[in-house]
Parts: sequence; C-alpha cells; structure tokens
Amino acid sequence: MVSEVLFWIVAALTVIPSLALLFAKRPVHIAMSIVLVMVGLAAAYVGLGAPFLGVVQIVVYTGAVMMMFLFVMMLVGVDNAEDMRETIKGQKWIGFLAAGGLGILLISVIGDASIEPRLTDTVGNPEGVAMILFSEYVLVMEVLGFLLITAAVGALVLTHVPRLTPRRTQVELQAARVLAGANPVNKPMPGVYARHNALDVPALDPQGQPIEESVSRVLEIRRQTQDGQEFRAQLEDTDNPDHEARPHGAPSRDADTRNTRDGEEPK
Amino acid sequence: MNFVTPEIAWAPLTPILIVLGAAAAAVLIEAFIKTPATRRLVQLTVTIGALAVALGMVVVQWVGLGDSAGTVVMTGKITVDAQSLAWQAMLLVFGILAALLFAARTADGEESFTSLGSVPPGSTEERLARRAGLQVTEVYALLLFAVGGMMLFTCITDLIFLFVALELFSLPLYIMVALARRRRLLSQEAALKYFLLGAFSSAIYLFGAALVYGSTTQIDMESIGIAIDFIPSNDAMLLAGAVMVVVGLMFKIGAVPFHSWVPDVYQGAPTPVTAFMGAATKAAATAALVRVMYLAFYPLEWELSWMFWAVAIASMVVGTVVALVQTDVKRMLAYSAVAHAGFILVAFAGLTPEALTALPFYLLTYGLATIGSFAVISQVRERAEDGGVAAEAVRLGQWAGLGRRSPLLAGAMALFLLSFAGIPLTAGFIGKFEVFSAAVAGGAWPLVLIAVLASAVAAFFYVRLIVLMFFTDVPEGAQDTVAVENDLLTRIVIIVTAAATVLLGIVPSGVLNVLQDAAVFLVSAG
Amino acid sequence: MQSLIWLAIAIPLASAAFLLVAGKRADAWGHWVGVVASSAAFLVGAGALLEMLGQDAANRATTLTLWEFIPGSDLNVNVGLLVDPLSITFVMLITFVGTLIHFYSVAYMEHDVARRRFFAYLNLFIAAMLLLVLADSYLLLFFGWEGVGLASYLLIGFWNHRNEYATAANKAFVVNRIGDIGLIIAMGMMFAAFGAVDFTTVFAEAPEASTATLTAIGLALLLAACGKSAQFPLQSWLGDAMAGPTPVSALIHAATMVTAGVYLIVRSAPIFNGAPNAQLVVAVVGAITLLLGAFIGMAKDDIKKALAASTMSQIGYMMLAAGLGPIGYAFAIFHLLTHGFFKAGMFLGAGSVMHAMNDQVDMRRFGALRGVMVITWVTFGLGWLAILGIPPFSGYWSKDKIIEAAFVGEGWQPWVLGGAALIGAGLTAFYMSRLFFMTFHGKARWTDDVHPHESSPLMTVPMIVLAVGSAFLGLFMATGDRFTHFLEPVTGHAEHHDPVIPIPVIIALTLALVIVGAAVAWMKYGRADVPETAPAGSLATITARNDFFQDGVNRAVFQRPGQHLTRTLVYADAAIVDGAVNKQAHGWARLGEASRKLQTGQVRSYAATMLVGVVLIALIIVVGGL
Amino acid sequence: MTAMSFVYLAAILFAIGAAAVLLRRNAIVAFMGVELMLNAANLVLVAFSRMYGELDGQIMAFFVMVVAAAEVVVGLAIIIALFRARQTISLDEPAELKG
Repeated sequence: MVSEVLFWIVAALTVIPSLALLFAKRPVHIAMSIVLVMVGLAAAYVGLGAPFLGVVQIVVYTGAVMMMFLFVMMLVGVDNAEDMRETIKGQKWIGFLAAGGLGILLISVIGDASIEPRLTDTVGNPEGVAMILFSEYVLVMEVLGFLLITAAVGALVLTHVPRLTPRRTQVELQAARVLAGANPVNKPMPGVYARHNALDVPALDPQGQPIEESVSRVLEIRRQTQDGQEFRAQLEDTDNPDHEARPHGAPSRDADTRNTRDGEEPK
Repeated sequence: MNFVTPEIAWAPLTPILIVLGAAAAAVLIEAFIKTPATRRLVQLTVTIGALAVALGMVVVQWVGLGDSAGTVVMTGKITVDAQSLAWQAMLLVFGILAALLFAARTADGEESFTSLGSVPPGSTEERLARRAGLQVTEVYALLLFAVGGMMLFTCITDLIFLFVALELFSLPLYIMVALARRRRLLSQEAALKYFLLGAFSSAIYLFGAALVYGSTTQIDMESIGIAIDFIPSNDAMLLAGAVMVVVGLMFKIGAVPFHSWVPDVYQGAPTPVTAFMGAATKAAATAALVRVMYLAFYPLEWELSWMFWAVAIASMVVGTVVALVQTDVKRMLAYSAVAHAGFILVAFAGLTPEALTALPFYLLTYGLATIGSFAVISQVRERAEDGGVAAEAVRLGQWAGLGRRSPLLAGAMALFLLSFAGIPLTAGFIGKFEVFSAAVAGGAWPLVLIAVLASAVAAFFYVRLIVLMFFTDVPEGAQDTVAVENDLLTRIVIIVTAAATVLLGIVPSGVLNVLQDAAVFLVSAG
Repeated sequence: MQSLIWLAIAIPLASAAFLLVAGKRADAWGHWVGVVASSAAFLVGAGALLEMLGQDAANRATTLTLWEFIPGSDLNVNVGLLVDPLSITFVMLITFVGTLIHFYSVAYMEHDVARRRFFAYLNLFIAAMLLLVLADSYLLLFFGWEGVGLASYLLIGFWNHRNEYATAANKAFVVNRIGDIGLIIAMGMMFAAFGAVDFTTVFAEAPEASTATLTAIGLALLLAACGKSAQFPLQSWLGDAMAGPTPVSALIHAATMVTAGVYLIVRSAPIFNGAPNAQLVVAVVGAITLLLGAFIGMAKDDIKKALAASTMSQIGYMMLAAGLGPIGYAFAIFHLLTHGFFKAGMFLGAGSVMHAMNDQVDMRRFGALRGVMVITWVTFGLGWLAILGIPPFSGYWSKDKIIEAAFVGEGWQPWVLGGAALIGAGLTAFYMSRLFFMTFHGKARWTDDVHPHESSPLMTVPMIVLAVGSAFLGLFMATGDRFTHFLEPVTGHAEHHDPVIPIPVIIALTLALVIVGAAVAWMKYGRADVPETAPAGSLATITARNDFFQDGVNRAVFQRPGQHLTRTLVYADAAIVDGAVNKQAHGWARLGEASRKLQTGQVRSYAATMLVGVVLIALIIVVGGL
Repeated sequence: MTAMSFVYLAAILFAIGAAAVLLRRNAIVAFMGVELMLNAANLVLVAFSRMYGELDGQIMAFFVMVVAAAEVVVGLAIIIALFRARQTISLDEPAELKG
C-alpha cells in the first residue's frame, strides 16, 4: 500500500508545475517547473519502493537533462518570452480537445482495468535491480552503450565547429598588425602624464596633447570621458613654464631626442 | 538473491555485432585519421566491408538453420529465426547500396553531405570548411549504427528492448537528415520535424507498451500473446495499449494519419539518406510490426483489424490522391511511399501465414525501386549560372525531355516507376500480387479491391513522369539548365537495382521460394 | 534441339540488349552481331524442326516449362514454351525471312548513322515475335504481343526526327492498344471461366464451357487480332506504318507481326470451334477486309502503301479462312506462309526500287525499270505471279484452297463469303498488275535527278531467295497435302466437304477473273501512258485513295472524344506542373489539392493530426471492443 | 490507496505533455513536453512494477531514462544547429516544406 499523503503531495508537485508547460511564458520558468516535476516523480519512485530509480531520476533528469535544457536556453537567449497568441487557426482548440480526449480516454481505460495488486514485499533495491539488469537485460544494456555513442557522435556532428583557419603565432599576428598600419608600440594607459589615475582621463603625449584613443571605447560611447584639454592645461601651468613659448605644432621633443641620439649636441 | 550468469547464444548475433562493432570502429577512425580524403576512403571500405561480411554471416546462419526454425538468443529478448534473417539480409543489402550512394560525388567533386554540419548555411565558416575540403565522414558510422539498430529491430521479442532499438536506428537518421549539402535550411527543418514527431511517436509507443505491461504483467511478446488468452480480450487498457504500440510502428512505416513527416523529410533530407530510409526504415518497421502482431497481439486480431483497415485505406487514398498534384519529384515519391504503406498494411488483413512471405518480398521490391529511383534523382542536377553543377533538379518540369538527354538513366527511372505502379514484368507487380493474395487469403477482398483501384489511379502519376521524360521536349531556352551527372558509384547502384527489379519481375520464384522457407516464427514458449 | 528452343528467343534478345548498351564503339560492326543472332535463332529453329520431323505425328508437341513465375499460390503461373507444328512453322518463317531481311538491311541501312540501333530493334522484334508464337499460355503470349508492338513502334518511328513518322508510330501504338484491351479482356474471362490462362488447361476445359462464354472470349480475341493484323475496323494504322524503313515493312508489316492475329485465332481453335457465331464474325471481318484492302490498293500511287493495302487484303483472306473452322485453319496458315515469302520479297523489291529512285515512292514517277533493274524485275515478277495465283506459283496453291473452302457451307454463307473471295482474287490481279506495270513497264517517267541502277548483291541475294520461295514453296507444301497433314495435330482433322460449286468451276472462274484483272491493268497502265500526276478520279477512286475515309471516321468516333479527354488531362497536367491551381481539374486532382492543404508545413499541425488519429482509433477500438 | 492512483496521475501528465507539443511554439518547450510524456510512461511502469511486486518495470523505466537522455542530446543538437542558421527556435518559423 502506498501512503495517501505521499500520493497527494506527489500529485500536487507534478501536475501543478507541469501546467507551466502550457501556460508559462518564459522558457526558464518552464524548465524550473519541470525540474520540480522531476523531483516530484523521484519522490513518487521512492514511495513506490524504487529508491534506486528515485536517485537515478534526480541524477539523470534534474541533474543532467534539465540542466542541458537550461544551457541550451542560455545559448539561444535566456529571456525570450513566448508570444502566447496562437498563429495556426484552430490549433488551440484541436490541441486542447485532442489532449483532453487522450487524458479522458486513458483515465477511463485505466479505470476499466481490474488489476489486483499482488501483496509481496519485494521492493526495488539496488542489488535486486542490478541482478536483473546484468542477467536478463544485459543485452539491452550493451545496446544502450551504442545508443549513447550515437548520441555523442550526433551532437558533435551538429554542434562542434573545428578550427577552420590555421592557428597563427604571435610573430605572424604582429606582422599582420604592422602591415595593416597599426601602431607598433603599446597604447598608453589612460591617465599617463595627465597626472591622474582615473580610467576616463586620456593620456597625454609628449607634447602634452591628449590621446583620445587611450580611453576605453565603451566610455567614449557612453560619453563618460573627461576632457583631455583640461588636463593639458594643468600640465602647462605647473610643469613646463616655457611651454608657452613653443607655438602649436612646432617640432616636438621627440625630434630633439632623436637628434640627441644621433649624436648631436642638444641646445 | 544469487546472480545467475545470463545464457546468451552469441553466434546468431554475429551479423549484428559485426555491424555495430564496425560502427564503433568507424567512430574511432574519425578520431585517428585526420585527412578527410583518406578518412572517406577508409570509412567507405570499412562500412561496405562490414556490411558485406555481415551479409555473408547472415547467409551462413541461414544455411545453418537447416530444418530448425531458429535460435533463441536470449529468452524473451531476442530470437533469431528464419523470418528475421530474411529481413536482416534485406537490410544489409539496402545498407550496402546506401553506402555507395553516400560516397557518390558530382563531377565537381561535391558530396551529398555538407562539409560541416555545425556552421550556419551560407556563412563564411561554411565556405571556409568547403574550401578546406572537410567532409562529414561520420555519416558512415551513423549509417552503420542505423543498420545495426534496424537489424536488431527485426529480431527483438521484447517491447522495451524494441523501444531501445527503435531509438538506436532513429537517432542516426535524425542527424543524417540535417546534413544536406544543398538546401541546408530545408534539410535542418526536415530534421527538426522528423525528430520532434519521432520523439512524440516513440513516447506514444512507450506509454502503450507500459499499458500492455500493466494489463498482462508481461513485456516479451510471446508471453503477452499467451497472457492475452487468459484475460478477457475486451480489456480496455490492453486494447488502448496495443493501439498505441502499433501506432508507434505505423509512424515509422509512414501510414496515414501518422505520415505527415514523410513528405517533408523525404524532400528535405539528402537524397542518399532519403533513399536509405525510404527503403530500410519501412522494412525494419514492417518486420517489427509483423513480429508484434503475430506474436503479441495475435489474439486481438479481430479487435485491431478495424485499425488496420482504416489506416490502410486512408494511406492508399491520401498517398495516391495527394501524389497526383505534386510538382516536386522527391515529394511525389514520398506520397507514393505513403500509398505503399497502405499496400503494406493490406497484407496484415487476417494475419495469414502467406503475409509472412508476401511482406518481405514486397518490401524488398519496394526498397530496391526506392533506392534506385532516388539514386536517379541524385544524378539529375540543376546547372548553375557559371556552368557548375548545383542542387538536384526536383521540379517535375525540369525532367521534361530527360529521355533525350540520357536515355539509360531515364529508362531506369521509368523501370522503377513502373515497378512502383505494379506493372507486370517488374518486381513491383509480383510484390503487389503476393500482398494482395495474402489479403484475399485473409478474407479481406474489399480491401484488396480498394487497393487495386488505388494502384490504378496511382499509375497515372507514375506514367505522367514517364511521359514527361520521354515524350515531352525540353522547353525552349531550358536546354542548358539541367545537367546529368555520371557518377560511377551511383551508376553501379542504379544498374544493380534496375537489374534486380527486372529479375524479380521475371524470375521471382527463387527469392519467393527462399522467403517461403522464411515464413516461420520461432515460438519458444508454450 | 526442341529443349533448346528458348535459345532462339534468348540469343536475339541478348544481342538486342548488347547492341543497345554497347554504344558507339559497336557502330562499325554491330549490325553483323544482329545478323549472326538472327541466323543463330534460325539454326536453333531448324534443328527443332528436324527433330520434330523425326517424331511421330502424335508426339510432336513438346511443352517446355522454363520456370515457375509465381510459385505457391492458387494461381500457378508458369513460364513455358510450346513447340508444336504450328509454332515451329512460325519459328521457321520468322527466323528465315527475318535473317534474309537482316542481311538485306545491312546494305539498305548502310548510310544511316543509327544502323546499330536499328539492328537492336530488329533483334528485339525477332525475340518478341518468337516469344509470341512459342508461348504456352495467353499471358506469355501477351508479353510477346506487347513486345512486338513495342518493337514495331520503335521501328515505325525509327526516323522520328520527321514529324509525320512519329505520328504514324503513335497511331500504330494507339490502335494496337485498343486491340490489346481485347486480349486482356479475353484473359480475364479465361481466368474467370477456367481459372487459368495456359493453353493446356484452357483448351482442355473449353469444350465444357458454355457457348456464350466461348463466344465472348472469341470476340475479345478477334478484337485483339483485328488490332494487330490491321483488320476491319482497326486497319487504318498499317498504311501509315509504311513510314518505317522498308525492311521493317517487309518483315513486320508484311511477313510476320501482322499475321499474329491469324496465329491467335488459329491457336485458339478449340475456343472458336465451340462458338460458331464468333467464327462467323471472324470470317465476315476477313471478307470485308479483303475487299476493302483490294479497293484501297487499286487507288494508291505510293508503292509501299499499295503493297500495304495488299497485305491487309491478303490477311483478310487468312482471317476468312480461319473463320471457316477446321477446314480453313491449315489453309490460313498455308497462305500466311506463302504470303510471307512473296510479300516480303516484293517489299524488298520495292525497297530496291526506292533505293534506285532516290527514295521516291510515287509510282507515277517510275516506269520502264525493267531494263535497268533486271534482278529486281525478275524477283518482283515472281512475287507478282505468286500473289495473282497463277499456277504453279505459291499463291495459287494457298489462295485457291481458301476460295474453295469459302464456298463450303449452307445457306447464304458460302455464296457471300465465296463470292467475296472470288471477286477479291480478280481485284488483287488488277491492283497488283497495276503496281507491277506502273513500276517496271511503260515509259520512263523519272524525275531528272534519278539514275536508276541495280542494287548490291547483299540486297539482291535475299530477294532472289525469297523469289525462289515464292515460286516453289507452295507446290512443295501442297504436294500430297504435306503441310495440311503436318498441321493436323494442332488444327484438327477436317472432314471433306464439297463446295456449293464444283471445284474445277471455281478454279476456272478464279483464273478467268485473274486474267481479266491483269489484262485490264495492262491496257490501262502497261500499254497506255500513265499521267505523272494523278487524275481527279471518280468518287470511288477518291474514297479508295483516302482509305475509305477511315481516318476521318476514326477521328470522329475515337479521336475526338479521346482528344478531348487527353486535352483535359494535358491541361490539368500543365496546370499542375506549372504549380497553378487548376479550377477545372477533375475530382481526383481537386481532392488532392484539398488534402494537400492539410500538409501545412507546421510541425504542430502534424503532431495534432497524429494525436487526433491515435485518440480516434483508440476510442473506436476500445468502445467497439467493449 | 494503491499504486493504481499513480497510473491515473501518469495519464494526466502524459496528456499535459502531449498538449505542450501541440500548443507550444518554442521548440525547447515542445521538447520538454515530450520528456514529460516519457516520464509519465516511466511512472506507469514503476507503478505497475510495484503492484505486481516485481522489478522488471523498474528496469524498463531505467532504460527509458537512458534512452531519453540520449534523445535529449540529439534533439538539443538539432535545435542548436537550427538556431545558428535561423536565429530562432520557433516551430512555426521553418515551414518551407509543405503541400
């Protein structure tokens, strides 16, 4: 005999969440409801004397299958709410009628059956299941192995993208970048020479001009950068009093250093 | 509880083990051979070799049978008897022919399968993959899994094991359907539909099996058959369960109203896959249905006969009538397949012993013509703007004047169509004759009458294609839009199937006599 | 050799397949393969004949079961061959004449690019025709029957790049299908009445069947025979069939295939013997056709069409004889045999003339060819004498017997049938002499560009052989009623009956009419000048020239309704092929369109279909099972 | 209360699962409906196994779980491939094969 309380708990725990399949909008909610159903079923199995199956149910369904569903949902966009309006004419009616008919039919045929429960104490235990599994059903087990291989191969064929372009070394990457006209040296960090360590302050070049691209593009798009000119002014004020004398666009200090390196005497 | 080492007669399972073992080996080959071209060659060799050796083993078993009906491999689970050996041999033949079609390439060196199944159609990655010469050689492994599953399907005597085997051959098919090289969006759509409906139907099958288990406490077919004798046959739960089990199998056969997947999947799948599943799935499902009906539900013959009549008539009528208005060759043949599902179910009337000969023969003739005709379809291609070969030319109009372009190819196609139509001197005629005689022996002559009428109407659309090929001129300005391929492997398949279709039409007695010996089930219990 | 007779079918069939598959490689020598295959079939047949002659007259029928077609059912259909005097006669005729024509064709088709294909079809024809005559059941005969139809279709349309030739081929095809329906119906009735279609069972049980059944079967068989043998009212295709190459006309449309109808009637003798009414219809059809053919022959200027009309008329004689019952069967076959020789010879002669005249067929542009084509003239002349029935040439021995037999009987029948046969003989003499004189005698009316010359030996030798046959075969066979006795085990022994007019009188009358006919022809076409364009002519001439408006009648009776039917079909077809929904498509198509809508492409609808199906079926079965 | 009541419960769950396949446009949700149907069948097997006091039903249910897991792998792979091509997993969207 089965505990009545257990039955009603299981019934509530399975039927109510499973209705989410029909009425909930967000797939994630549905998946979580189905997880509940699976747990409910696991409880039912334990109550029906199949503890091994109960555990397997939790491990396989809630642990693996439903999590896989959730993963795929995340891949395809986790918060897509479904528009519940029916697009196929009459489908809603047909669906409810057919499914309802199926339910009524099944319940009535089950009700019609006259099955006397045999009162035996044999309940499922892992040892008993294992005994039968590996004697009577050993062939099925082996075929299941092939089935799992097939599933794995299938999943790989349909989802695995191998490397299609050859992997490039750092040297090649660098060469390609230079060929494309990129700056060979590192970009300055934001705030360099600007006497500021905030991310939104552009670095200053040796002339003291702000380098706008040293600030993250994200900030730029959000218009959250500071004005570089402002920090330039600070520089002029404090550090380089004779800077004023140099007109805009005059030979930079860069040129000076190069000359120096070339061996000429600085002024 | 002491563990009893199971007694398994392994020998009769050798063909299946060879095929499944080769499938596992094929997966390993995928991992170890890197060059696609070499891999293709090795896979093809392994596949055909394994299937051929398995076929040889089946023949050895057959010869070894002698007067015995077969061997119980494992009580209540698998029984290899003459009937299942006949089906297995047929499936292996289909498998070999399909493997040849799988490996076929166009003049441009293009296969039927996409170069990479995981990237979106038309994307840069797809182009890169194509340029890199990638090939989905996993299809050979999948083919072997499918053939192995189908072979198991024919000899299993346990409803749950049957479910496992059903999935074992269905999963590879779902995947292969999605792998067409051209028109991949259609191919993926077909795979999704096939998968969803397939899973739906196997759930129905499973619930039915559970109900049958509930009402008989048995799950192996013979014990179910015996148990049914001891319970009132109007046990509603048993009947509902039996109906649901049969529905699951009829889905695979493609009978109305469980046929909706057939046209879409036949059209969308890569043509070699269509050829394979058109022939082999139907055969395997029929084999299983025969076993289920003759072993498990034999006592329910009267109750279930209504279902068989209704479904057979609906299939013949719907298949024929809708095929009349099709404009796509593959789709037309798909609806013809639905009609043929009806003809197959006709033979189940009365569950006569004659049907045990008629059905394998019918499925053999139908399968050969199916593989042959789809092989022909794979050879008729559209020509792209730049003169290269493009996708298959499946619009009916594109077949006009094919008889002028390629008389032999068109002639072979005409032969297959005539065989579908059941015209004398083709294998299809003998097949229909046998099936109808079996039904008449079962007392179902009104059903046979409808079947004969349906085949008469069906002849119209087959002949229409023949007329189109031979007596219609190529439309003006369309001379260069169709290219006829000339692939060696495909030609071999076409020649073999055409020769078999003619031979079975003229000298069927040899095969029929063999199948008459196969018309026995090994009944172990009772 | 009798047990190897299947080789006679298999060798040409294999050769045909080989030639079709071999492709261009075999263009240079393929035709010789065809010739060898045909000769081999002849040798096999000759061997079987010799073996048969060594046996007792009573034991000359051998049934050879090749294989079981469909084993293990109530309906035991086997594939077997029947070798008996009747079939071996046909085997000899087909292979002998066929082989000669193969040789002839090597030269005749020399300049045709598709010669290899031509020989493949010829071999196919030989195989199918042998299957037809050697079959031991109506079903197998039917396959041969369809096979010769196919070969004939392919050969008539051999030059199908010319539109009217393709049309001729289609016409022959359609008319033959009408005949085939007769054979199918006959087989269906045999199944219903006797439960079998093999000759042994059917003929054994025929005497017990009711007259009505036998009459119905007989009439259905007659319909089949009319289609194949171009008998009234299905004769119209034969003239057009002359579009095929001339060797084809000689082999298929003169010597062998068109006589298959006669074979069918004679083979079915046990059925017709029990159905006097059906026999009478056969005889009447024969009489009508023989006169009709003769009239048409008188007015045709196309040499091949005139010969075709003559063929029709001569087969009319055979049908008439076959309709007379046991006294006529042997003569029908006898005439068929002699006719096969002289008509094939004359067709080959006509081909030779056409070769010389740049493929012209208008006799009004011939004349005075005697001088330039001596061999052709002599061989054609022998054939001419034979068909006229001048003793001692072949035709006399066979045709005269038919006329005599036609006069046997009671009431109005002998007078009508005999009279028709008698008049036919006179008409035959006229139109054949007309043809002969217009072609070989009189003044040369050649167009400027032709330079007639004798044909090569490869063509003339077969003509000479056939001419020898035309001259002496009849005498040889008729001596001591040799042939009649040979056929007796099959056709049955005929009681001797006296005709209503004494035999010498019949012979005299016939000869007189023949001489008158020939003389008139000589006056009009031999001595007098023949205008180069046909005169307007009387109503009768026009009627005859237009085949008695047969085409018009056919058009009105068969073609129009048929066309409407096909046009609707074609229209529906076009609409469907073009993807447009055809508003007027008939029931099936509309039903199809409607059901097609159910296939919406929506997978959820499919699932709904399935689920509704499951629920309904389960509901019905569960409720029904309660 | 016997284990039979669980069979009724399974019938209801089976019907709900079937309805989800018919009514939900999201391929993943429809697929979860199929999973629910399989679980309902499992519940029937286990319930009968309890009623008959034998283990066969439990073992069958165990097989079904493994099969279902394999099926899920393939099904989700197909859905992902379709999503990559079409950027949607609606069942209504791919409907070019029809008629």
